[in-house]
Amino acid sequence: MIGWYEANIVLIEATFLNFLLALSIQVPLRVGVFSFAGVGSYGLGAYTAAILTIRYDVPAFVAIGAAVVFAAVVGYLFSLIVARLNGLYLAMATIAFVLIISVLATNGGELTGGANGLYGALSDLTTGGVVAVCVVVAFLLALTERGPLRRRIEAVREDPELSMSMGIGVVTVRQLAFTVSGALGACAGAMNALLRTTVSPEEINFHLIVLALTMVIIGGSRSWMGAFIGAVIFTWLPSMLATTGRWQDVVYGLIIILAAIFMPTGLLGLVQSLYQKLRGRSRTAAPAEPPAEEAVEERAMLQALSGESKEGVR
Amino acid sequence: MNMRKSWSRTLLAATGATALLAAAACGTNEAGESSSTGEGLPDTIKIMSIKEMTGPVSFAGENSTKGIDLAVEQINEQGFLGDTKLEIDLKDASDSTQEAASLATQAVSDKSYSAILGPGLSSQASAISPIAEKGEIPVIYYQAGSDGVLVGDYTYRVTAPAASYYHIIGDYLAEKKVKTAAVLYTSGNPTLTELGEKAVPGVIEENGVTIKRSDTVSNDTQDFTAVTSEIIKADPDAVFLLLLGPQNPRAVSQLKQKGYDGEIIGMTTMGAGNLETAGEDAAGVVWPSNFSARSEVPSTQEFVKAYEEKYGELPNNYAAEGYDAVWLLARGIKEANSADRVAIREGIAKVAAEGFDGAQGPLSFENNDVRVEGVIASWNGSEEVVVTLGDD
Amino acid sequence: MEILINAVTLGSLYLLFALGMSVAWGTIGILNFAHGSTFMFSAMVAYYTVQMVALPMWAMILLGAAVGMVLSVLTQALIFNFILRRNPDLLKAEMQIVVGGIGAASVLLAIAQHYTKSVPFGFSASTFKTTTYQLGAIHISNVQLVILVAAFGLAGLAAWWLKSARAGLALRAIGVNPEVASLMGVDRGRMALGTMAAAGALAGTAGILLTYYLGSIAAETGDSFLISAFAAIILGGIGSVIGVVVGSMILALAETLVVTQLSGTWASAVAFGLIFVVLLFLPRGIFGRKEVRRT
Amino acid sequence: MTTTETAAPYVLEAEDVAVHYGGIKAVDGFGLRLPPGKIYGILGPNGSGKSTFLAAVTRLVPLTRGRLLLDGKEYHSEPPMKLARKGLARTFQTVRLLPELTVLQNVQLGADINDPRGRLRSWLGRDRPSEAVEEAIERTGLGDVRNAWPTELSYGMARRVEIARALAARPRLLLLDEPTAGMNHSERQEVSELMQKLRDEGLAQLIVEHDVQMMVDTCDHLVAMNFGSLVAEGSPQEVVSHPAVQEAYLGKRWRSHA
Repeated sequence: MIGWYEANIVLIEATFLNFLLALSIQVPLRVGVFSFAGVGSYGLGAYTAAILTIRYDVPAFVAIGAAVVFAAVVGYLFSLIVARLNGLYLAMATIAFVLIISVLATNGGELTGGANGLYGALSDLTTGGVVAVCVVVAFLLALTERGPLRRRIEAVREDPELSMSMGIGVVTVRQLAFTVSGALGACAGAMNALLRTTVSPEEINFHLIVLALTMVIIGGSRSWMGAFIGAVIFTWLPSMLATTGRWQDVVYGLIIILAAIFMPTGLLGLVQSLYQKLRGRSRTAAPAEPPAEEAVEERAMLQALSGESKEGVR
Repeated sequence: MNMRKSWSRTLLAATGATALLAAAACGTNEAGESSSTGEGLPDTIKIMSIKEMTGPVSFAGENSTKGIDLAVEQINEQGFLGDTKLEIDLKDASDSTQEAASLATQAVSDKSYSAILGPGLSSQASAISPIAEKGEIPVIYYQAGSDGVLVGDYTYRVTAPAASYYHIIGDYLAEKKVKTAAVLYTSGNPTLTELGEKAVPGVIEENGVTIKRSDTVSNDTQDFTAVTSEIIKADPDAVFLLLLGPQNPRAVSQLKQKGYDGEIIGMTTMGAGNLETAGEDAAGVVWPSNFSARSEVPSTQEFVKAYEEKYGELPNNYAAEGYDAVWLLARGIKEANSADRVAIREGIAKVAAEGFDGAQGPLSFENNDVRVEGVIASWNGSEEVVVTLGDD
Repeated sequence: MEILINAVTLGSLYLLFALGMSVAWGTIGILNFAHGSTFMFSAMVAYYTVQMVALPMWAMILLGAAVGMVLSVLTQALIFNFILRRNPDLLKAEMQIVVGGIGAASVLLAIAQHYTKSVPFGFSASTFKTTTYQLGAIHISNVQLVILVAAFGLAGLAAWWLKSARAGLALRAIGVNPEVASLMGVDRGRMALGTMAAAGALAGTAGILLTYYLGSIAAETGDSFLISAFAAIILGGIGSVIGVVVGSMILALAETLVVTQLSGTWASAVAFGLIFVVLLFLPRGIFGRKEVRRT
Repeated sequence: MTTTETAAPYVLEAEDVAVHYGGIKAVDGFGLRLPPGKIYGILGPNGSGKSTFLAAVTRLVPLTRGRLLLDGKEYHSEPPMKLARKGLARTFQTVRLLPELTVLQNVQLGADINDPRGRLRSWLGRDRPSEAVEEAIERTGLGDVRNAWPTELSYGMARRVEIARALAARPRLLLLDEPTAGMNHSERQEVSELMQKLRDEGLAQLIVEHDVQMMVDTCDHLVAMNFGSLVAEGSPQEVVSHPAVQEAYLGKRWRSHA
């Protein structure tokens, strides 16, 4: 067991880091904000932590803390800028944000190490520290998945207009989502940079966005558990598939396709609906449609009008 | 080819010395040493080879592995390590940094591995290095030109940085009477940036050539129309293209189509068949290379012959580097006479201090990083040739 | 002047690539992430064919279009259709479709990487040969002309078809309001399959033409174009053919100016910065239609 | 429902309200005054501007011109989410239930605004349905389906959940946008009765509705609207017999046949 743990320590750590990265996409998604800015924050966090560690030799928690705070502030400011955007337009703007950060890192000169990136960021961060952070994050997020907070989050995602009439500050919630997403992404990036001791601009690319999105969608987009499931799958799948040799990437793609088709609510959703089926409850009843009685209604209205008018005349 | 003919003579000075050195070194070739038996060696020594067998750089991993297999076959058949056999455990890390780091960790914790043959991607290598350093396992990389790759005593690299031998282009510039030059490089890649910003301009200016323009493109630049137009406007005698493999044929074709007829000089990314799609457009393109199968150096020819016999094709630089990596390791093991990792590292250090003749010619080491003589390779429109004495 | 021609050429490359994607996205609402792989795969199949038989350019284009069409129809029939059947609400299924497309893209990419080893391939074996004409100080190659004509021709064709043809009208109806369209008697499934076939043919055509123009492409080339195309469509506004034309041109002009006047390193930053700024002032792109409000 | 007495004679006052979209004048100089404990109805054909007016009253669309007052206090420059706390609740024209919450949770959403425990404690503490929630569920007859999912409900039932959600906020003013659309006759009857009962308890209500008969039966006062402006106002009988109202409805009917 200990041998296995030691041999796979990188994947174990990566699972938790990917979990945080996935959450940085999932948190905005839960309130209906289609933002990949968390991936950009991953880069911000990685560079901030690496620079602080290399130049000032600060302890890991200071480096990570500073990275998280910095990226959270950037996330908040970013939310103010993109306040008017929605849907895939917002997604595009956030992709632009990510790629711009990557270009800035490449052109950052001595500060960011240019295309080489930074290396030698040796710190005292341990696997235990990473797990502890993830547990705290998961606990805090679990609180938002119950009771009034869950209802509010559901409302903001499904129906912003309704939320406003329910007294929920939709704009504030969205800004908060960007801020939290920035903090989570930076946390993942900072810890990754310190564990791997390096960071390079190549890491912050479109593929990282795709990975984060895939983890969330395949795992489940409504709960931290979904993000965790996604992180476990996509961290370990490549190693598992290595046995399939040459065709591993094809198998990988096929698994993603099958998951997209057969698990519309993610693996977590699938498990939950199986559980509900076992309990004898199904949610597949026909949706409530307005009955097509426009004509009937209108006739009734006419009758009422003409009836009343006759009375009125009389 | 015209250029080759006129060029082989002036290169005599440079390559002649190489040939002599190689001939002298031949006496201490591997065959001569095979009699001694490693008493401290087990029956098999297991080595993990972390390569990019799938994904966007699989061509490098694949060829490197061919070179590795050839070297291992030779070592085991010759009895270079006595009765001890080398066993390569090939692992595919594709282009994933995380996979590469994880495999290295597995190698560290699994005591049956004595060493690692590392991947060629800088990002993967710089993730492996700290793990190897901490876990005290020797790693020999190929390619991986970034600064952060070689960080301690345990990491070695068998691909010389292009900057270390790029100066051999100097004579070519003089002969072609190149007075002005333009540089175009890919700024998203650490190796190419280093070359484009420092090494290549240095070489160019040392030879009294003025740089008229220096342009950059990014990793995913597909179209070179705009930048080549600007370069042609500056009308330089030579254009230095320091680009990623697939970008090379496009940039070359587009330069030619715009009517450029000066010299085009590249780097090793021009090799390995990358210019094939440019066909005739690329005829006459030259680049300083750490390896060419057409090189006359005896140790290189020996390798090329063995390689052709085994695979029925000419080796490229990746194969040569893979081959040299295994031989460096095997010599280190022999020197150490032990399968212990720390002992192997010390053995490799000793071998590196002395240098040896490999597929890339005479190899010496500078801070764990290999140095080669280098050759000027050229594309003649249908295949890669070398500008050397023997080609005349 | 030359900068302008170069920018328009680059814009045409983006336009050729983005056109099919834009048509599918703007009408049946499917954002196909496998578009780049379809593009690359068509070119790869044509490459292996041309290695055996030296074909002329028109035959290569037909071949590429056919391969693209088949791939695209398969993607629609085997992936998107199943996703939509299980989740009829297009907005809810949007993510699933994106992820399904990512999966399809990685399958195609992996197959191509396996066969080509990511070494660039080109059509030097084709009977078509590039020649360059010189008009004053300007060099224009015959491929460049073909690209320009094809890009604007196909864009015009797509715009005309969407505007006037019966099927086009039905498609636009779907784009505006799927429910109303189905009430109008539009067979959504068949229209979607037809649109994806057309989009795939466009991707295949683009794959062939771009390979001719660039000289060679590699397995990963499709992905690089995907982001640019996505950006161009968003910039112009989803669902508008004129939008994607203008978006492609603006993007190309910005990149060209940066590359020639500043530095290639900053090209993508400036291009994406531009998109960012445009979106801030025009949150639905330049020609984007107003969101259909629910009442 | 209990209502605290206030000095202001009207719960809602809208003065000269105009909402223009570019050149389109959706609402143009419309106003009304709703006293406490009354049901007012707005009558008008499709596109007459009544839904836009409702959206303006709930601050979901910006005013081009005019004043809005709640309990005598101006609120037309406040953001929409402040209105719930001021006692304004509404239902929407279409069913807008949250599909991933049960009926009970949907209704609870309405009451969350009034949780007396304060934010932090209500977020972290136990999540028991409050009295207001139970009362709303009971009054709308949703007791049997409280744990059902919205997708399992009939259309009429879903509309009741909407009303329950609005009531759970214990509002001072309730805006109902076509509350009985899609309901059968007996369901309409029930809703009408519920509204009248709520009125008798002092809740002011403003209804927009197609069903003229139901409006006549339920409302104390009708306002007819067309082309964004007032057409007629008065008792239900007066308004429906008004020639302009007749013309608006019959005219539309006639046109749709042409």
